[in-house]
Order: sequence, then structure tokens, then C-alpha cells
Amino acid sequence: MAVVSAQQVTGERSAGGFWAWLMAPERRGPLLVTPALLVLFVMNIFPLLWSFGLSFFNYRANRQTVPTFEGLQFYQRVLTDENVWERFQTTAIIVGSSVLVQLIVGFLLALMFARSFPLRRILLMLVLTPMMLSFVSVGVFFKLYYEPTFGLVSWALNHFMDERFVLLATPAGAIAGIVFADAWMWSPFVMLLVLAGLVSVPKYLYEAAEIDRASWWRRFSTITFPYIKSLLLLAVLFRTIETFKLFDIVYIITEGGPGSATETIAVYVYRQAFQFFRTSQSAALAYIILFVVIVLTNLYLYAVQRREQEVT
Amino acid sequence: MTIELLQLTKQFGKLTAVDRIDLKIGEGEVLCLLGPSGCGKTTTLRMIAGLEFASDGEIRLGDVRVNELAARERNVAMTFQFYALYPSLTVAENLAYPLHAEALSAGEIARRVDQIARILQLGPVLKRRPGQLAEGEKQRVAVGRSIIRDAVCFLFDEPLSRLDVQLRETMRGEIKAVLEGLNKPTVIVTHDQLEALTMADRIAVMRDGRIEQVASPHEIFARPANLFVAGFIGTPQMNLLPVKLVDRTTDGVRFALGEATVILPVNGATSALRPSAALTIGVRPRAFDLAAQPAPDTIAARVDIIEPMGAETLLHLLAGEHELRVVVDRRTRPAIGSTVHLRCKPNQLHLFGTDEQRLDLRTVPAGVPA
Amino acid sequence: MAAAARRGRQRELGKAGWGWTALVAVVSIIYFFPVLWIILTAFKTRTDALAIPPKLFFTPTLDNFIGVFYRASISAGGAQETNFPLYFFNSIFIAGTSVLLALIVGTLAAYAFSRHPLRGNDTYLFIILTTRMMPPIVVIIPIFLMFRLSGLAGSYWGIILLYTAFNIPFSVWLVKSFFDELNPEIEDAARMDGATERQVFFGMCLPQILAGLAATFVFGLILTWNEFLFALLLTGVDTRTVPVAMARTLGGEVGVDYGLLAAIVTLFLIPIFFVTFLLQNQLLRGVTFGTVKR
Amino acid sequence: MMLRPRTTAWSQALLSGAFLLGLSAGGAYAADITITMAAPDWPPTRFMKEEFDKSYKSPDGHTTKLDMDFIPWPSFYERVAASLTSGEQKYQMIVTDSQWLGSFVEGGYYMDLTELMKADPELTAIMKDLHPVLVSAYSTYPHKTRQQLEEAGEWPAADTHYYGFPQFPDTYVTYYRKDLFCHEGEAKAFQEKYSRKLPCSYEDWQDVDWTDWKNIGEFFQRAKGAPLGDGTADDDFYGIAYQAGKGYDFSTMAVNAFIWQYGGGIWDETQAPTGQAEGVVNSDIAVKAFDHYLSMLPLMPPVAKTGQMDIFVVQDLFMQGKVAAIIDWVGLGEPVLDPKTSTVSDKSAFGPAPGLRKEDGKIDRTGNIGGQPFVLTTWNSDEVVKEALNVVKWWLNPETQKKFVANGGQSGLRSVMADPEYDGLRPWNRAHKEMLDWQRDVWHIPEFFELLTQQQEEFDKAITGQISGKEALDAVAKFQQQTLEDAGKIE
Repeated sequence: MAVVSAQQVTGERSAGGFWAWLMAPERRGPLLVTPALLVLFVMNIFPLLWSFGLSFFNYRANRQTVPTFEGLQFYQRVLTDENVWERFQTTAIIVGSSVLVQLIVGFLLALMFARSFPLRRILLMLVLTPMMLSFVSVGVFFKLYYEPTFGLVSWALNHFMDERFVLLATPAGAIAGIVFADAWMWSPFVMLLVLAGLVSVPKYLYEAAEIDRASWWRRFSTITFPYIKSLLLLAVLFRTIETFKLFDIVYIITEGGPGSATETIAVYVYRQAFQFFRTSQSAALAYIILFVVIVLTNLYLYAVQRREQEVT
Repeated sequence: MTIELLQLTKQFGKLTAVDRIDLKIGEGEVLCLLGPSGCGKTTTLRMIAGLEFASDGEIRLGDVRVNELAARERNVAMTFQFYALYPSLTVAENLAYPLHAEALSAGEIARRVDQIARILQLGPVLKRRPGQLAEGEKQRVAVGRSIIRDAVCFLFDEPLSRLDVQLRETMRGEIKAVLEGLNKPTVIVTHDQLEALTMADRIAVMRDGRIEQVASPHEIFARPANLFVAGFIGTPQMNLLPVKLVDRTTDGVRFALGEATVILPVNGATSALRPSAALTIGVRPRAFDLAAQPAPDTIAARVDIIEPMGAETLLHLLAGEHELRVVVDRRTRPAIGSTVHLRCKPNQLHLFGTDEQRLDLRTVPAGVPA
Repeated sequence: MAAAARRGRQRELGKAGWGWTALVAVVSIIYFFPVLWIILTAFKTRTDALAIPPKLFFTPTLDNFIGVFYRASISAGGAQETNFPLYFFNSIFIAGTSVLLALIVGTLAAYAFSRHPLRGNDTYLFIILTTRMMPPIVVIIPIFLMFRLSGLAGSYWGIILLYTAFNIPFSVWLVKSFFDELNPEIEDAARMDGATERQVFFGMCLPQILAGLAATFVFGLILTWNEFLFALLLTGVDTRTVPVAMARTLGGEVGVDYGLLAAIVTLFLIPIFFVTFLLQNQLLRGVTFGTVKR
Repeated sequence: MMLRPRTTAWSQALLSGAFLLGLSAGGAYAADITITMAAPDWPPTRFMKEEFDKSYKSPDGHTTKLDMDFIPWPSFYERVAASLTSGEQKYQMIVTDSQWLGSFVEGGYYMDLTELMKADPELTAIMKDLHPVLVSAYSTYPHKTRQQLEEAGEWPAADTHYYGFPQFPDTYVTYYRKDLFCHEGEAKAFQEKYSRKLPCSYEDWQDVDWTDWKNIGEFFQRAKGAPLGDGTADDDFYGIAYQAGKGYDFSTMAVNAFIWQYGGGIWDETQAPTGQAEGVVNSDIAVKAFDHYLSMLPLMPPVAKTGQMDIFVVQDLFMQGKVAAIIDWVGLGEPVLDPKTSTVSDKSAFGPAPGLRKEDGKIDRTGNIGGQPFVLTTWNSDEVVKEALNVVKWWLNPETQKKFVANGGQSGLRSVMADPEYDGLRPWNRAHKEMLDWQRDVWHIPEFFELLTQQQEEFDKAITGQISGKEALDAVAKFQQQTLEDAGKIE
């Protein structure tokens, strides 16, 4: 065998030239990865660096004035802007409560589907559908459902209330409305993750617990939970990162209102960049968001690795 | 306390996994369910445990019918094939796990864990988690967890299958010792006959959901009830030769084996058989002597393959179209292709009828005419 | 005896019967109800759609579906075609091409990450994942400026290239998880038998993960063709996609045209629903980028 | 369907080409010109496209194609802004909100047409015929008020740059339910309660002020099942509604009207850089006006509490028979008359919007102009510019404009509005004509979106009861002062 491969190698070498150099085995990995990294560099990383540069200049995309160098001024401005912190806070509240609801609902749904029973596949499809809708349609129709005069939810609740049910009139109600819609749309995602965790629990553990006469709670806390623990963490991180991007649903259901009670950081950046054309300032803000996302991504990968260690 | 199975049946859809079996395991008795995979032995065990529910028939623990009780209500202990240790708990916690259902004090729990750990020599690993244990330790924890509480019976599902050969021997002895001290009915499921033969008081051989024979290990080996048991028990496998009865002689009965004939020293039940009846003769590989000369009571066979097994040598022979396995002393070294003459040892013949059931026969004592 | 018989039919762990089905069905239908209502709305007139008390039973109309493709002219009778078929084509063409490109490029990279690890393999993978997890607004500003300078704005290639980049991280991570599952010994065996690297890749590895590749493709498609923001800002008159066109139902001479929106949503949902049903088992892998196998 | 315009265009080209060859002395040549126009997707622009395909003939003999890019209204601004700033130079003409003029003129995207208008007698005539409110709001940048233009006395006014022409001039008017307001029993009950006539005819509505409006709101508020007109209310019913939405400009347009009617002001861009925001925007008068606006919201349908009662919600409430009278844009009137979308199509009538009764008894109806002008972009060849102006002339030709009005559009040409047929063409025309004279406009500076968004947010807080009207206006004034100082618009 050694003889054969040696011949092959010399054969390739003798062909010589750039092509052979390029196709050498030690270059195989880099060569295969290059196209992907190239596209990512052109469409993602390069623009990122560009905007990093922009964030130091005073530049507006709708003006013809020559940009001036401002140093860290925009970072300073963003970090000291009360509005920004308020938006981050709003985002945190919405992300936190939405992810919490998604976890609970997704978990219960997963428990429901963790068994095998007739028609499971079809019923599972029904629950998965919300995830496939576009944000726009979810936003539009939930807004309609909440509408006090024409809304389905309002109509149903009016049977139990003396006053008209007006959900979006208060900051708390508006946040609840957004969280409800977002959690409805994405709980199936958490369900899928938890389901993955539940499926990976060996059945004999449950049987052993049955023989050992473990209570429901003990069974859950010593078998089920340890197996899905890191997956739940995964779900939290994934959803947190995704919910950070929450834009369309908010923009459609409340436009950030009442007042600025539901204006998330994503909506804020959008306004800065595309309505006010404060290009540099929005770039600086975007970098702060990116930093947060990178931290979260690190946590996410840590969680993934932990799970791999635990299962194998 | 006893375990009693009456006409126990389990169906999975159209497949009948366990078919009307009757079995009684007495107090302190260790019963092995032995059989090839898919014979229904594990299903039977799981029905006793309450992890599967019987389709028909009855399971009694003591005097109580338990068919309708869930596993947790039956108070049985079980050791699983894959040990089923709770991965997030330490060894001590794993051992204590079944005790939580019994509302014991913390001190009592600790005492029992200590006791079990001592018996099974688990003391040094009590603080570890299952992922950090060797296979043998895991196995001991699994056993410990099942014996730590006062269950009405003990069930073992392939307890040794994941251990290497050496460990298996040690563990066999340890488990046997532990079980002897418990005096509870115990059922062990295994596909390993050595395990069954060494550990069991009685063995139930199963095939296709039915029990083929229940008997002591010695009985099973010495007097297999039918062709299946005969072929299943014993290594190397018993030679099973289809023969036709030709006639009786003073030395025994003359059988036709292919084109050849051989006189074998049997009597008894054969008197009921008519000439030319199709029978099966079973001879264990170690029940042959090599004869120097062909004789009416020898079978001629050509040496095909020679397998040295250490102290003994296994010969694969061809007698006409029939394969024969014969174990001989390692000093006997016939050449490949040469012909040897085999004589059956007296008292070690098994004869099975057309219905594959054992024909109970007496061997003709040497030199005594029938 | 009856009680005994009932308990005798107890299920084994993890299995449930029609009783459970009924419970799950109730929960699932409640959960599905907002979608069901959207689908019903697609068959309603505006007045029915806004009627209170809500109308569960009504005379269905196909006007909304017709309205997706045709609309009445203002000054005189007769219907005018909307550009919906073009937008639909654009959606499929842009999403399809970019997802396919991303799949090809991503598969090559995934193979390398799985079989020929680079120095700093995990770092590369991390960077790739980060680019996907970034809120789109972070990159949209510079991309916007870049398109403006390079003249890519409004062209098919611009948006296709962008979506390709958008899909690469997903493809790399997912396909890598498929490669990781294969047994490399088989490939070594093939090499021993004299197969070239190309033969190993095309002949051994790819055929084994074909189902995974198909799943990756479909997931990319689903994730891509609902995309709105990039499409709104970077597509032109001729390259507009359905989600952008869908916004026409959100306001104009009346507020939201609920029926028309519902009709487009329903039309858009059918293929995705169907494909997802077929790929249900692969879905799990898809939503977690292959980081969770089972 | 797609083929029709092309064949027409071809035959036109052949015909006009032959015509020109026969008559002109030569020099003119026919070319294929495509004018791509960014337009919001709604009837007034779709009519323009349809009518263009039917009746436009290039006077220069070109084969001209008007390629309208219909963009959904909700993303229209973002789309146009993206296209312009990305430099794709896709559009030759653009329909634009008047407020955007500053942003895109200063960006260098909208073409200054002053010299071309001056040089072309036809265009000059059009500009002179246009209602001065529209010239002020739709065409000038930096902004000149109607008063400033009228004081100049001549056209073009000195130091004034002109950019746009009306595509669809819009005002808000009152939509009301004939069956309720002209109901004898209701009228009697109203008269007894308030000692005022329940307005039924157009002339009655000319005398409606905010007090009457509030009374109407109180009077027609009926619980579900209570008698209403000839029947009973099938759901809770309300008397009045006007815009109070957080989105875009969906409260500013109404609030500005109140402030102006009270004699207050918004920050005045024509006074820059000496005009202040603080002290003007949050003056006592402005606060009083804003409080008046807020005071009527509790009488309106419950959605008013959410700050989402935008112009479309108001329209829907009216069309679905939940409210007796609303104030909304003329541009949203057509669906109200369409039985497919409206349950009150046969019961609707229109009047001028209410106003503030001054001490002399006259009603001040000052309002904020709506609608859109259209403009030319800066990157076109002379030939295209010339042809685009031909299109402008075709569009603002009285004949085209009258057809437009008959199909639900509106004209800014005084000559068309003076036509005796005009009032009868659509039921809201009389009200529109009356209201048009009262219109002013919000800012046109590049920072308008920041000002607008922040103002809408503060107004929304007041509308949803989180803060008082004064607090809202104080916050608005503070922000505007700061932003405008940063931008160099206030010294």
C-alpha cells in the first residue's frame, strides 16, 4: 500500500505547477473552506469592518456633506443616551418574559408530544405551524385579535368583564400583547429542543425509576431534568439571541407604543438608521449589540459543549 | 413469598411474544430464564416487574394477583441490562434512590447504603458518578440498588452481558453469594447458558414464547426434554443425527445413518418403535470414544477441520453428509482427510422421536443382553 | 372486574392511547386556532372578517385569492394583473438559487471542518455562527452602503449573494453535523481500495447524507423566503419578492386588507406546510443548526 | 393584459411620427423613453398609470412608457429612501410626501425645477393656476408659507425654489351617517338636550364647531342593544372619532390643526435660524389646544385608549358601522362608498371638518395638508427631463384632472375646482374645496422624521394617559430645541 500511495504522490508532484501545489493534501482543508469564508467575508465581515470605520465618523447616508472624524464620540453618545438604556431595558423585559413563557409553554407542549399516540404526527404539525408564518402576518393578525372593537380576544374576554377589554392601552398590556404573540410563534421551537432532550433520555431509566417507586417529582428532577437541562439552556440562549432581533412584531403590533414602552433596541436602531439617517450613530449602537450577541453566542456554544460531554 | 405465572400471555399486535406459560418460583429459589434472543424471556421478566402488562393469564406474587398493579405497586426489585444508573446522581445517591419511597430516616438510609456498599465493596466509589465508574462497578451498583430494599422478589435482566469474560466469572460468584443470603424468589434472564447453569437453582428454557423445559441445571444438561433444549444447552453443541431404526440386536439397536448403519446400546422406549421409524439421536461431542478398528457399533467419519481448544481438541468430522463435532484429548491428532471410527459412550445417548420430544430410554448395560 | 379490566389495559411507559390523543388534539387545535382563523379570513369578505361577534360560519368567497393575482382597474371595468406571479417567481428564484449556492459552498466547508480540520477550526466555526446570529440591522447599514457603491442594489445577483452569505452559516453547521455522524473508517477503507479524494467525497460521503442535504436545502428555503427587511431595501422593481409585495395588503386606500393578506399567507403556507410535514424528523436538526443531534 | 399598453404605444408612435414628419420642419426626432416612477400602491396613482396608458401622447413624438413602481404604502418611505440613498438611480419621477422634500432635496436627489418652470409658459400657467396652499406645501424648499408667496405677489417668488406638483392633494373632512344625523327622532332628542341643531345638511355642518362635535360624541354614545336611529345598536356605538395613532403622522396631523386654530404654532422653519422651538411648541396656547384635542378622546371607540386609532382604524370603525361621524382624509373616502368594503356605503355623507369658533362667531378650520406631490430626480438627461415635464403637463391638464376627480382623485387646479361640475363629481368635493383653503403644512426640513417620531411618541404617551398634555409638549419642545440647535436650524 505504501508503495502505491508513494507513486501517487510522486505522480502528482511530477505534474508540478500551481495546480498541484494547490491540490496538495495539506491544503485540502483550507481550500474547501475558502469559498464559504470568501462569501462571508465579502457580504458580512467586510461590511462589518466598514461600519466599524463609519462609527468613528460623522456620516449620514442622506446628506452630501463630507464625513468628519469624530473618534469615540458616537459610542460615548450612545452609551450615555438615556433612550438607549431605556430601549435595552425594554428589550430585556420583553426578551426575558417571552423566553420564559416560551420555555414553559414549549416544555408543556414537549411533555405532551413526548409519548407516542395515534395521530401524533398530524397534531405536531398543527403546533409547529406558527413558526412557519412570517413575522408580518403574525403581527398583523395578533394586532387585529387584540383590537378592542373588532378583535377576537377582546370579544371573548368582554363576556367576562364589565369594561371593554383594551389590552394595548398600558405599557404592561402592550408588553404582554407582544410577548404573547412572540411566545406563541416560537414556543414550538423550544418544544422541538425539549422534545430532543426527552427523546434522548434512555427509556430504561424511567423503568428503573418505576421499579424504584420514585415519585413524579423525583423522576423529573433526577432523570428528566438533568437530561434536558443543557438543552433548556440552549433554548434560552437561542431564543434570547433571536428575540434580540425582534422587530416586525413590535413594529406592527404597537409601533413601540404606548409612548416608547415597547420600543425594542432593534426598532430603535432601525429608526436611527433608516428614518433619521444617523448612520454613524446607528453603527456604533449596532456594535454594542454585536458585542452582546457575541457574549451570548459564547455562552451558547459552552452550553452545546456541555451537552455533548454529558450525553456521551 | 413465591412468584407464580399462570397461562401468562403477551401479545404485541399480532405477534405473540409469550405464549401461555406456567411457572412457579419458590421461596429463595433462583430461576434462570434462558433462551435465544426474541424468545420472550425478557418480556416475561418485564411482565413480572410490571413494566409490561399481561395480555392474558395471571401473575401472582405470593397469594396476590398483581396483573393490574403498576410496577411501583408490586414492590419488586430489578437490575437492568444497561444498569440504568441515574447519571446525575452519585453512587451513594443511586443506592439510596429506592429507599426514598419507603419514608426512612436519613440515618437509616445512610446505614443501609453503608451496609450494601460493604457487601459489594463499593465504599471507595460512593461519591462518584456513574460516568466515572468501571463496568464492573456499575454492575455492582445496579445490583446494590436492587437489593438495598426489602423487595418481594428480585429480577435480573441479562446482568452480566456487558462485562468481559473474567469479570463475568467473578460477578457470577458474587451475585450468587448475595442471592443466597436473601432467600427471595429471583428470576434471572440470560442468553448465556454458562451463567444459567452456574447461578440457577432451576432453569426454564424458552423458545418462541413458550417454555420448553423447566428443570435443575443438571437435569437440563443430562436429560434435555426435546431437540431444541438438547441443541441449545452444552458447548460445543450436541450432535443431532437423523437416523432410521433398522432392527434390534443383542448389543443394542441398529440404526441407519445415511447409507451406513450403526448399532447403539439403547433399549427401553425403543421397544415401542417400529422399524424404519425416523428418529434423532443426540450425542454430546464429549460422549465419543475413538475406536482403533471399524466395528458394527462405530461410525466412520472423515476428519475435516481440527480446532485445538487447549486441553482438548475439537474435531469437525463428516460422516457421509452429516457433520459431527467430537472433542478428543489434545494428544489425539488425526490427519486431516483421514478416517476415524467413533464409538458412543454408554449412558450418554439421547433419543428423540418424530415429535422432537425426548424418548426416555434405558441404555443396555454393557454385556447384558436385552 | 370492570375496573380490573380497565387497569389491565394500562399502557407501558411512553405510550398513550386515544384518550391522550383527544387531550393533545384539544390543546393543539387551540394552539393552531390563530392560524386557522387566518385561513378562514382568506375566504371572508372584509365585512365578515371584521364582524363582531366573529363569524365561524359564513359564505366563503374566493375574491381574496383572485385579488392576489388580479385587481379591478380604477377608471373602467376589467381586471388588471398584479405582478404577483413575478414576485412569486422572484421569491422562489432568489431563495432557491441562494440556498443552493450556500449549500454547495457550505457543504465543501463542512466537509473540511469535519474531515480536514484547520488550525483554529473551532474559531472559524464560531465566527461563522456569529455572523448568523447577528441582528440583521447590524450589517444592513454597511451592506446598504456597499450595494450603493458597487451597483448591486436592485439586481438579482446582489440579493442572491447576500442571501447566500445569510445561509452559509446554517448550511455549514447543519451539514457538518451530518458529516460528523458518518463513520470515517468507511472512507478510509475506500481510500485503501484506491479511491481518489474526489471519489471519496462524491461517491462515499455525499450519497450518505443526501437526505440531510435535502433537509438543509428546505430549511434554508423556509428561513430565506420569509425575509423582509433586506428584500425591502435591496430589491428593485423587477426583483421584488413576495414578502415585500405582501406589504401592499397593509395599507393603502383602506387599512390592512385582512382577506388579501390571509390569502397570500395561506398560499405561501401550503408548500412550506407540506414540505415540513415530509421532513418532520429532520426538522429538529434544522432548527438547532445541527448542534443538537438527538 | 401586459401587451395592451405596448401596442397602443406603438400605434401612437407610428401615428405621431407620421404626423410630425408631415408637419414639422425637421429636427425633432422620436425616441423610446421610459419614465420609472416610484409611487405608493393605491388608487390615485393606479389611476394615473391607467390614464397615462390610455390617453398620453408625447407632444415631442416620443414613444414614452410610464413604468410605475407601485410600492406598498407602509414601506413606501423606507423603500424610496433606500433607493435614493443607495444611488441606484432607478427612478425618474417620485411621488413623495411633502415633508420629505427637505431630506431629499438636500441629499441632491430632487430636481430644482424653478428655471424650467420659468422658461416654459405652459408650466408657468399651471403653477399660477395651482392653489397657493399646494404650491407652498408641495413645491417650495426651503419652505415658503402661503402668506410669504402671496406677499411676493409675482410668480416665481424671489429666492424661492420649486420642486413638486400635486399628484393627489388631500384634506380631511367629516364623514357622517345620513341615516342618524337626519333622523327626526334623534334630531329632536339632540335639540332638546343641547339646544343646537343636529347637523344633517352640508350647510348644517358648516356651522359645527368642536363643542358641537363633542356633543355629538356624547349624544351618539350608545351601549349595545340601546335604540339607535330606526333600530338598536348591535354593538357598543360611538359618536365621533378622529386620528390618534402612534404610527407615522397619525396624531400630529390632527393636533397641529388644534394648535393652529387656537393661534399657537409649531416650530416655524421659515423663521430659521431665529425661530425657537422651546416656548413656542409648548406655549400655554399650544398646551390648551392639545388638551382640547385630548379631551374628546374618551368619547371615542375604545381603541383610542391604545394610541392606535390611526386614519385606517378610524375609517374601518366608520365603514363597519361602529361610529356616527369621523374626521378623515378625502383619499380614504372611496372605500366607504363601496358596498364590498363598507356596511354604510348608502348612508354616508360628507361635510367640512369642524373647527374652533372664534370670538366673532366664525369658525377657524385650519388644518394640516395631506396628500402627495410628485417630483423629478436629478440624474436624468435633458431629453428625459423634457419628456417628464410633458407628462406633468398632461397630468395637470384640466381634462385629465377632471377625469381624475371623477374617479376619486383630487385636483389642485383652481380652474378645475371652479368648474360648475366639480362639486357634483364626488360627494366630498365641496368639503374638500372648502377645507383646502385652510391648509398649512408641517416641517419640510431633513430632520423632519426625527422630530415627527419623537413628537408622535410623546403625543402617544399623552393619548394613552401616561403623561399630561403639557408634559408631552414640554418634552417635544425640549427635544426639538436640542435637535434643531445641533442641526444649525436654531441659533
